[in-house]
Amino acid sequence: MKKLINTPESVLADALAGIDAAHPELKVDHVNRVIYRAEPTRAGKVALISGGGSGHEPLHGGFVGFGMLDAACAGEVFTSPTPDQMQEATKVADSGAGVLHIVKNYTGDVMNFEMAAEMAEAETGVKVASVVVNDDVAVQDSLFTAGRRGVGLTVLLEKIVGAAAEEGQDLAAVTALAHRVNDSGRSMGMALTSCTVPAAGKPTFDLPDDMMEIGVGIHGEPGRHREKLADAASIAKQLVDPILADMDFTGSPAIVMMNGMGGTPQIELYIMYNEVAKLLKAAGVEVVRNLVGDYITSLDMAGCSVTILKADDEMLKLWDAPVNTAGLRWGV
Amino acid sequence: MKKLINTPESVLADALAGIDAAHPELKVDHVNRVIYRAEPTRAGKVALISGGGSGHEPLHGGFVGFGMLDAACAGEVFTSPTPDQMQEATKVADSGAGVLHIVKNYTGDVMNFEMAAEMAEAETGVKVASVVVNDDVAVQDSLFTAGRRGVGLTVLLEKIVGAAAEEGQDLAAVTALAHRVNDSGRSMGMALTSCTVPAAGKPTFDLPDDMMEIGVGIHGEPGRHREKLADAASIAKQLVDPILADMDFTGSPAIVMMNGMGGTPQIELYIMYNEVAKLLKAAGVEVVRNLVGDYITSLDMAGCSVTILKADDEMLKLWDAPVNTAGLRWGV
Amino acid sequence: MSTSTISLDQLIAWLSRFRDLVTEKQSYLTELDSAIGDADHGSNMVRGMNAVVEKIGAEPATAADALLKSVGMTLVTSVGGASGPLYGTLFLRMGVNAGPVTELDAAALGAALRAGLEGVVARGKAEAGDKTMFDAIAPALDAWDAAVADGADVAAAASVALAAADKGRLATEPLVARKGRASYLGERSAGHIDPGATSSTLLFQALDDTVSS
Amino acid sequence: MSTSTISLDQLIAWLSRFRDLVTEKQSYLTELDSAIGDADHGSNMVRGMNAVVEKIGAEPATAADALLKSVGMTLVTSVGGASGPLYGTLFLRMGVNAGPVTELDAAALGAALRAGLEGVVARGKAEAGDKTMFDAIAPALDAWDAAVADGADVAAAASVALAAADKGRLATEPLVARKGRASYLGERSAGHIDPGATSSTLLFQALDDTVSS
Ligand SMILES: Nc1ncnc2c1ncn2[C@@H]1O[C@H](COP(=O)(O)OP(=O)(O)O)[C@@H](O)[C@H]1O
Ligand SMILES: Nc1ncnc2c1ncn2[C@@H]1O[C@H](COP(=O)(O)OP(=O)(O)O)[C@@H](O)[C@H]1O
Ligand SMILES: [Mg+2]
Ligand SMILES: [Mg+2]
Ligand SMILES: [Mg+2]
Ligand SMILES: [Mg+2]
Repeated sequence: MKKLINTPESVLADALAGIDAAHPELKVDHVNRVIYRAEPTRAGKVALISGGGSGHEPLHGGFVGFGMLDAACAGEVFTSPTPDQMQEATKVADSGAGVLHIVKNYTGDVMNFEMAAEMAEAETGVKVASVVVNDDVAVQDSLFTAGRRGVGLTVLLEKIVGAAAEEGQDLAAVTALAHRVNDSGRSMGMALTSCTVPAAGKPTFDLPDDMMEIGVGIHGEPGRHREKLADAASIAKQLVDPILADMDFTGSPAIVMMNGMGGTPQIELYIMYNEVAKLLKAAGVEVVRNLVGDYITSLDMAGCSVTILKADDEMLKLWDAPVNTAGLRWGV
Repeated sequence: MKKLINTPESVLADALAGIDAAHPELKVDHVNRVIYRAEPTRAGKVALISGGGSGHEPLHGGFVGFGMLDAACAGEVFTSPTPDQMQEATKVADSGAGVLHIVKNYTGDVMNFEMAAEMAEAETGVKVASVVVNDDVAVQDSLFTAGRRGVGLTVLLEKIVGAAAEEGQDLAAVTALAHRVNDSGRSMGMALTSCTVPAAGKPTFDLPDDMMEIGVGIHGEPGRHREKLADAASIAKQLVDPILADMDFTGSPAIVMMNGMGGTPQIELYIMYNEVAKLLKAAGVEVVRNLVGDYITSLDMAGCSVTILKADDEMLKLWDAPVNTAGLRWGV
Repeated sequence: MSTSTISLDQLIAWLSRFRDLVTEKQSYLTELDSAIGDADHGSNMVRGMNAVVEKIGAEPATAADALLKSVGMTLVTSVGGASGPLYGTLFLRMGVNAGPVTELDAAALGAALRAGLEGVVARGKAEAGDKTMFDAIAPALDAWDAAVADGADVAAAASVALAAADKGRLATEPLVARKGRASYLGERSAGHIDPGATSSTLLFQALDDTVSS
Repeated sequence: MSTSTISLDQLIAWLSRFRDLVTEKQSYLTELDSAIGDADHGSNMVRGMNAVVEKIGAEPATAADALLKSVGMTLVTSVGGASGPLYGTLFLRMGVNAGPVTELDAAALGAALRAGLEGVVARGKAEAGDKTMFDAIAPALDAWDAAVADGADVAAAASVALAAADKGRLATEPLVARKGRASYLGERSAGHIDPGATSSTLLFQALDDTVSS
């Protein structure tokens, strides 16, 4: 295992110390592993809290700041944070206007956030709403399973809903918008290599030199299937087709994210974006905004994912609103 | 070789097509491989042009935009662009106030930019000044060799000098500032893995699982020496010590960049930043601004570099000035 | 030197033995989780049980309910992921069910464990055959109850429960997962033993080791 | 069927043969550049010489100066890196020196090549022993001039020049580089043959192949 770390055990604490040192505009609660804005939540503003396992940076800590999250809880690598962390985050971020928990759909994340909401409402009376993001078309949506994973759409949702909260929308409106965004976006990912979880010390899966995994999530889980390495154009098709098969993206402007998994250089992401843009154009999808870069990663995995959001006018307006975080910044 | 590409030959053309598709605020001359601002250079504004081999993204194309570059020439992967590209860039960006060429100190880059300047001045009468960035302390500076490489400081220089040009400073002032920035900064890098040049199809060097290269540049060149893998704290020391030995960074505020080489996830960069910040604090260096992320990369190489700039008041003010590029954005 | 009931000290010994077993099998648990999950079940269980052993060492409990609830809370607040709330709820509910006693007989311990399992189901909605820890715990408790009905003491019940848990765990191998992270793999989840069912089997192994020695 | 002078067609055949040789040796050149550089010398030379062959195929030249200058400009505008300006300047200066002729004898070709080398030095400031293409070209031209002084024709001069270039190229192996990218390696650059000296040797190989066949 080749990593710039001190020990597998200290990865999270050291990274949080680095975030603390690098960002005077953020505060870090090192005991509870909560990253929050140095400036307290404005009275009347709904607070947005997210969190999840670490290893997906800049998600979520890199999206704490004006126009996005108010606080983020960092779990161990690929392990959902615990309810007490979320409760601390809720406590520090709530201004009285209530809190929205943004949860990616994983059994662990959902259960821990559920417990946190139960505890917060029982103990402190904070109004907690939540949205569970489940946008990954690689996984079949079904009532009898854990359902679809939450992946790239989380980034777009945090941006758009963050802007709504910043604008002063109340908890009900912010929550409704969050569900609308979740219903309007889909993602699909692939991997060229496995990632290596520091504590495991070796790659999660073995992938021969001429093979790739299609339909991976963001935790180094094996994908839906494995096949021969192909060129960027074919890979783009394998990502875009299932998304378009799942939902109709024509007739409204779309926001597209071409996301890197952590080990993929930007030059490759632009090559992929080019292929994705061509496919969407051919399919009649009108892309009006885009992001190309590492936004929701899987440690050092080489690979990428595509997220498409069918945006209505409000979402588009909120997308363009100012945002000032370590990971996403414009208009300020 | 595992890469998200179509063919090794089409890497550059496809990536430029992706940049073109993703960034309406930029224009791309696909024949000459020049990325430039969609909005023409304001009359009276000195134009900043840089360029170099591809594979270092976001450098340079990602730094074209308000407050930084006016145009960037993209060479083949790790191969300096040619004089005719630079001439085209010069032609498209010059508003009459002259052009500054920002050149990283590599034999190829220097010779090609020299030829471009000779040609541009002879043929079009454009005033061309240039700065050759040579900040890499891994290489001994000497009159009898090619001298030190230009690496991370290029990013900081493009930001600061870009702000000066945006402010309306004339060619002489902008050039003098560029030299001052170059004289005030130093960098040092390391690699955990080699990169793979697409056309070569295999890693440039073999690095056993328990070894790292210290003192690498940004082209997959082997470093100054190779040694056993170590923890983040020791690696930070190996990067910071030679920088501080080369120049005194106390007594002025410093800007620090913790840069990823392309294959290193952000969580590791923050761990490294934490170690670097501790060392600088102990050495009495007052860090007032920082960047943590992938800014000048070496394809898919895993590794990092540290750049430190001793900033005077003007540099700091220009650093804080608005910038609006794909790779660096604030204050707008 | 087997035991017919279980004392507070033995409950503590059980937890400490469970910590040792997950530590010993940490890489195996992570390997199982690498195949159909995210390669952290070993470190999750070790982190949690280390916290538990530290906690109960620092704050000696005087009754089963307090002890077990503190174990549950410690797991909830130190593990995260799916196993944190699930194992946490298991122990929390066990504590509530056990009450402020200092000794449990086979029936009482069985009832507490059953309440724990119900908590797991309430949290995670798992059913038999979903390829989760349920598939080890449920048959273990069925075997436990049957043995107790036949007059077994704690030691005897623990022994049959362990055998049933292990059988249940092995039976997860061919299953296609319907719950947890492994369900994302669809058909590809078949052919691998479930990590959570394996750590749950270690829980019964630890109990058996504790009460039969 | 060797040649005493070199015609325009043979100059073109030389360049085309050089293209074939760098193509054949592309991976070897890149391998040498991987050891002490950035793994692109093979693709740089192939890209450049492909452009050259295409260019001279499309625009048949009528005199040596026009041909060689066009080759030089094509290399300058298609290669980039260090080798682009260096090989480009070599041919540009050769063209200027050769003048508007359609045939060159051994002395004239030697003088043109010498002018080309001076261009390389003017651009790159290399000296003997810096571990660059200079270390193959300079001894080759010294051998050429000596042979011509002894009355050699183009074929004979090309043959001794090739031998000297190859000797010079091999002699770069122990050197510590002082110019170009390899100089960053310091002592670690020793023990590897210089890629540019190797492609330059192929230039003389191509000439020898052309004029001796
Ligand atoms: N809904 C559920 N009900 C019961 N057990 C579950 C459920 N989801 C997951 N599990 C158990 O949790 C185990 C995985 O735990 P762990 O790896 O620690 O958490 P995570 O999946 O969050 O990484 C699985 O092997 C399975 O036995
Ligand atoms: N200053 C110089 N003078 C002469 N030749 C040089 C000089 N610098 C580099 N070279 C030659 O260029 C070769 C490398 O060419 P190439 O790999 O194509 O360019 P780059 O180094 O820019 O990647 C070296 O092997 C060396 O022979
Ligand atoms: Mg996990
Ligand atoms: Mg090169
Ligand atoms: Mg797991
Ligand atoms: Mg090279």
